[in-house]
Amino acid sequence: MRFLLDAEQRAFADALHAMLTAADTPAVIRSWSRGDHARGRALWSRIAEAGVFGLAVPEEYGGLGPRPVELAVAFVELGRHAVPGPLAETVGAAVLLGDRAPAGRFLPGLAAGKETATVAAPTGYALDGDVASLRLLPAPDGLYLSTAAPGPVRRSLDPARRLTRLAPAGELLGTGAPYDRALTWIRLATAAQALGVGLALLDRTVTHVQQRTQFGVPIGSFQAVKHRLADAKTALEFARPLLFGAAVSLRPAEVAAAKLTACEAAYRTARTALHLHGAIGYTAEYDLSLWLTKARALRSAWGTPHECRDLVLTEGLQRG
Amino acid sequence: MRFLLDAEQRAFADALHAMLTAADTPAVIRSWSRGDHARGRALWSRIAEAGVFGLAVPEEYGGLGPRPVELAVAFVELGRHAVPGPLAETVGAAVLLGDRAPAGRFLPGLAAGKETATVAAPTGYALDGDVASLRLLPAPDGLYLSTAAPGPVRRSLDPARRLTRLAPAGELLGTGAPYDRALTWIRLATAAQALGVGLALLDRTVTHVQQRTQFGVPIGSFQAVKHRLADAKTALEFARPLLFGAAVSLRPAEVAAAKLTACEAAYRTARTALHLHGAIGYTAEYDLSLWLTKARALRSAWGTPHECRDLVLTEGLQRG
Amino acid sequence: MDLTHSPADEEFRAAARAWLDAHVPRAPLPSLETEEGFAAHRTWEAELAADRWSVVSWPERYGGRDAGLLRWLVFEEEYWAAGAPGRVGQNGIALLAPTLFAYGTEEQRARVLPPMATGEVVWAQAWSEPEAGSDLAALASRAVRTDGGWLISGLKTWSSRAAFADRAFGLFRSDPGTGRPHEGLTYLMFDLRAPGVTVRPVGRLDGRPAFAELFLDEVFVPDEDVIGEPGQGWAIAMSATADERGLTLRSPGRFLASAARLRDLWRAQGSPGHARDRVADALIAARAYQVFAYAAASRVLAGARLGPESSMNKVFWSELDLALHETALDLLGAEGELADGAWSEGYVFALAGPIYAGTNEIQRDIVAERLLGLPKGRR
Amino acid sequence: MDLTHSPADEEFRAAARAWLDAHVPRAPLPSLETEEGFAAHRTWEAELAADRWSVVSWPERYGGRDAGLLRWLVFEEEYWAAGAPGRVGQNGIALLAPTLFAYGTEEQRARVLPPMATGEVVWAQAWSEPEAGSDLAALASRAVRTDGGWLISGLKTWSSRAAFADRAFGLFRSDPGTGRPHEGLTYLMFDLRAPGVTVRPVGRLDGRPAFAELFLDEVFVPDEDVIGEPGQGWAIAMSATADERGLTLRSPGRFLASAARLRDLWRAQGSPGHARDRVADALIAARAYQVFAYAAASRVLAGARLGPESSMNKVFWSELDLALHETALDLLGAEGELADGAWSEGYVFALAGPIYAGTNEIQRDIVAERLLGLPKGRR
Repeated sequence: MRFLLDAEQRAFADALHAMLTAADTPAVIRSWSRGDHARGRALWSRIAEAGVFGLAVPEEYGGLGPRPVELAVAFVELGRHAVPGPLAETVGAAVLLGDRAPAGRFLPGLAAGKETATVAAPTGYALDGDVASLRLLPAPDGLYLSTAAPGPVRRSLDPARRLTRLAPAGELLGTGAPYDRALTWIRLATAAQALGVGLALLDRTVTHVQQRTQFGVPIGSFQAVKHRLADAKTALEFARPLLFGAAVSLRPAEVAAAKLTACEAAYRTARTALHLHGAIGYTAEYDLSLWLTKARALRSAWGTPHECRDLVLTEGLQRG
Repeated sequence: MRFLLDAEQRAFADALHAMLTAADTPAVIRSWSRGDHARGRALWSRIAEAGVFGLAVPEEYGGLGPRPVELAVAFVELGRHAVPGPLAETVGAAVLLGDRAPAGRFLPGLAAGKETATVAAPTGYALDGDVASLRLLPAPDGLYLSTAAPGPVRRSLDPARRLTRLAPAGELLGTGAPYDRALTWIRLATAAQALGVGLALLDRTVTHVQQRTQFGVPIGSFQAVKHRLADAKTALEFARPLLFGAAVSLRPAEVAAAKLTACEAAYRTARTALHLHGAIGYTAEYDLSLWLTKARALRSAWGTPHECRDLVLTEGLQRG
Repeated sequence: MDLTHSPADEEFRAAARAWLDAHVPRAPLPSLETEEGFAAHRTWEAELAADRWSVVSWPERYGGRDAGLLRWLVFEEEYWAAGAPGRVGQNGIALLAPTLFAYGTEEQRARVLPPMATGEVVWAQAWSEPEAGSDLAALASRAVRTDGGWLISGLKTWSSRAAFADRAFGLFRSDPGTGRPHEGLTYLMFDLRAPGVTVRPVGRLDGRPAFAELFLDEVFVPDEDVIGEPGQGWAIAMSATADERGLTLRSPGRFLASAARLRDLWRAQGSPGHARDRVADALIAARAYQVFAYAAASRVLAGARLGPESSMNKVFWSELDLALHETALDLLGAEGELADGAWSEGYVFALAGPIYAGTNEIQRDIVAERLLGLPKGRR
Repeated sequence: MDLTHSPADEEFRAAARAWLDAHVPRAPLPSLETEEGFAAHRTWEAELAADRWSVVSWPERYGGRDAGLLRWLVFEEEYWAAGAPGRVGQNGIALLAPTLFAYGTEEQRARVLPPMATGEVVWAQAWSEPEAGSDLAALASRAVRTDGGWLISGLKTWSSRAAFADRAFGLFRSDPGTGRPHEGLTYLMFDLRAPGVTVRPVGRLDGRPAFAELFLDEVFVPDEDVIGEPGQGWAIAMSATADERGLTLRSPGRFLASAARLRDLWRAQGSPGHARDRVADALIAARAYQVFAYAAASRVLAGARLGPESSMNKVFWSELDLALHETALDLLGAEGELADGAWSEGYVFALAGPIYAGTNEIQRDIVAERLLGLPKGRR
């Protein structure tokens, strides 16, 4: 029992944070939203070089994995910088394919960032189907590689999330092996991303309320403002150990609990951030919006609150 | 359309308020809780003299009713003063018996305050079965007068509420006529009582926070304190028109909505009142406790939040 | 205590319902916050106005029906229940018109109101400035006296509808020397296409230009477009008309209709238990808001003033609206994130509710201080 | 990142579980807040102590097992999962003992701790005064120097357990002349049966005397019962021990056990949909509180200080505890109001959570100011 990130893990987070800070992700996100993926692809390569996707890929296929704790560490940073693209889905693809025969054909490319993958969710929509080089379609009879062009892009409230329906059938990549393990990894990555989104929203809002004055004082000195931010901080800090506990156990119910809690904390923080920024937070041109809208979208992606609670109630959480 | 109390109705409320203020209800409640009902009975007679129970009794039986709006007015005041006893139940008994043959035998006594009545709730418990002179037991085959002694008193979190199980069978007073109309009246009275309880809690707490100082200032000048009280005020003021709207229509779903809303507002106000009073509010000897505990008890009496919502969803509320 | 409408009011309701049945577009109009949608909504205003349904509470001579507060509530119930389009003329009708009725000249009313009623002239509000959000008295935009009028300069922000609107109204500091922030402000109307006006549309969260920044550089405003006395703008803006405005800013009919749609969505999904409480609570809250409004209207008609009570109203509807839309998106599950869903635009709009027209914190301060008598805090 | 207990810790867990299985009373003891129940709980403390289970984290020489923070967490999980009784010695064990370990003399520890461990001496806390609730520095009770000790006088309120306890500890103003409210306070232990002490039991909401008022009239306290230096009481009370106290005040084991009981209640009622979300959320929050504690314990063991983080802890557990009990009472429906139900006493106890040990408002102020760096408001 030593339920702490070690020095190496913290250094990994710091390095990613520094790299993403330098990458000016808001500009990358805005290009991506317009369908211009060049800067996003360049950033993708650097994230892969940092080893992020390799964490879900076994060593025999050019990865470093499976290392779910480090993956959670990395995805907190990706969320903190609102990095666009099918990030959790690429992790999911690595897990889905790792169980199957064509692992050797795809996994090295995923680990190296040469491939971007998306996976159709149970709704039928796949994130960034228009740009992913691998489009995976889980079906009752097996896992398909969707080879035809995907449907038209539908916009999410998060402008960086471009949803498409995948063309059915295509190439059958394998049968039988369960979808559940990949879903657990995608959920874990989504939970981590949501926590990072929430942390960024809190940071930005704390800075804002220290600077913004009304009635002659910084609005951060009003007790109502302070208490809303204290509640956001508390919610996020209690989501954090649930996330890492889930990464350690990889039990589906633990991951569902972490996903629900991190997403709710991020969404509550988004509501607080919007409210305390006032009208400026409500504009698309102010960067805060990139995190605000992502907090809403992640909340229902890959497991709604209701679905997550169901898993907790049916499978139970660990006691000790 | 003139959705306002008229001058006569307001005068009725004021007169009750003045009478109950003079009656020192906290002392009455404390005696009642100990099983000493003398002062409570005396107060009961004065409430009956003021015409309160007669509002549920038709004129032909010595009443003034049915006058549900005035009844709601009166019960707000009874709740505001936390008057003990089977008040709503006596109203329910008048309605139950008013539909049946023995109306003439009981109703004049109920209107005059010579009889106190209780009615067994669906749980089997009846309020103040040890003191009520009429104990009514609705059963599938009809309405019974429970003549044997009731079971032992079980204590409620509200010390003034003494619950007993009624002995089954007894005298059959009538068959067939539905229980629903009486239940609607009891719920309406309970909703009104709850609103009054909430209003009293708010008043007392506003006074307290103006007087209590910490860190050198009245605690009522802290924004966190002000906002909690503003929320309590808002919740209560929105429950009020629902209550009177329900009194006007007597539709079961409207009454259920009013019951739920008034009880939730009163309970939220109780939580706020307790919190803002701090430890002293948590003591039984401080009078605030008499209202705090009643807010909790009324919340589940004669229709839990869940049951009330069910009625709203199945029957619907009026649009115009 | 009477919640029954008079037979005449019920006749009015029936007439409104019949007209709406016959005229409400079957397919929803494009979003009001797009150029195309703005034009479509303007056409709809003209259609309403042609049969005197656009401003029912105004006097007949300006295009209305002299409907009182109760009939206005009835009209709004029917309007939203019919699924009729959002009102592009809302800012002018709800904010500027009551001010003109109270403080305008007959010449101004005759000139301004009829084209407002038909949607020919759509008005934007120009209140906020970068340093004056909740603290509205901190306004810095200036009005400088010139021959026959004023030259206004400064930056106005969060001007709703200004991306596509025609004219705007707001407060300008005409006498900076008073030393008291609430004094020396003048209430003006101006043309958004006048020389010196630059309109920069600003996209809201979903990217749609729901408001604009207005850069004003010595824009000429003739004296005839000053409302009331110069320097008295604050009192005019905060005046008696604000009273009824608290009641009419958001009508109960909107929320009754939304709650009913929410219940229908829930039922269409097989009445899932996890949303049951929230659906019931939305129905109840919408009904509570409605009967609260009838009670308030009854008090106004009996001669009472609403005053700070309106602050409870603002907190209540804004939280109801958001809760209602959040529940709807939750019911939609993973598809709730889609931006073009029927509930998405309402959700984005609802998100602004707790912020604008005085943040809910300001409103709670008002309730605590003015209705409960708690001490003024450091604000 | 490791959440696995060492084999030795798992052996410790197994030993605790086996002992509890064999010893926990099958029927619940009478309420701790009654004379009869207090005595029964005192007997239970003796039974625990006989096998060294009453104070596992203390050194062996005082009756403990030298268990570290992790084993203490493990013990608490087993203790509450076994449905074992509430701890009548809690105030002494959690609040006074850590202070004695840090600031007491060896003589004091040897004299005070063993009878505390066995329940022979039960301690009450004596912090609050009528004008010093959240504002603890406003303490007015005095300690006046006399031969060989101090004479203490004043009124202490909300002294938990004092209705039936033996001794108490608290802060007294020994030097009123400093002019600074946090200075000149002395930390003292005193006998509740000493001459000059009047104990007036005070009933909580359900009427049970969960605390008392202590009227102190020149009560003699020998020098040997002063902890640390006279005049340094504030620093001692607020010291490093407060750090771990934030973690150990309410153990995760309590809430894990309550959440599991809540789930069982819900299932026993046929898993009604209207409570589904709240039951799931209670399970998740209890687990979150547990892993948060393991993370905090890991940091403490790695040499970190918790500091203001404990304020998040306080807000979290107190709100969880209340939500959990409110859900249980709601599940009980109309019978939820019965005062003698299994959940009622827990509910009444939970109601105090947001108030005591620093109100949740104070805690939120601390989180905002010390963890987020927001400006200090007027407090």
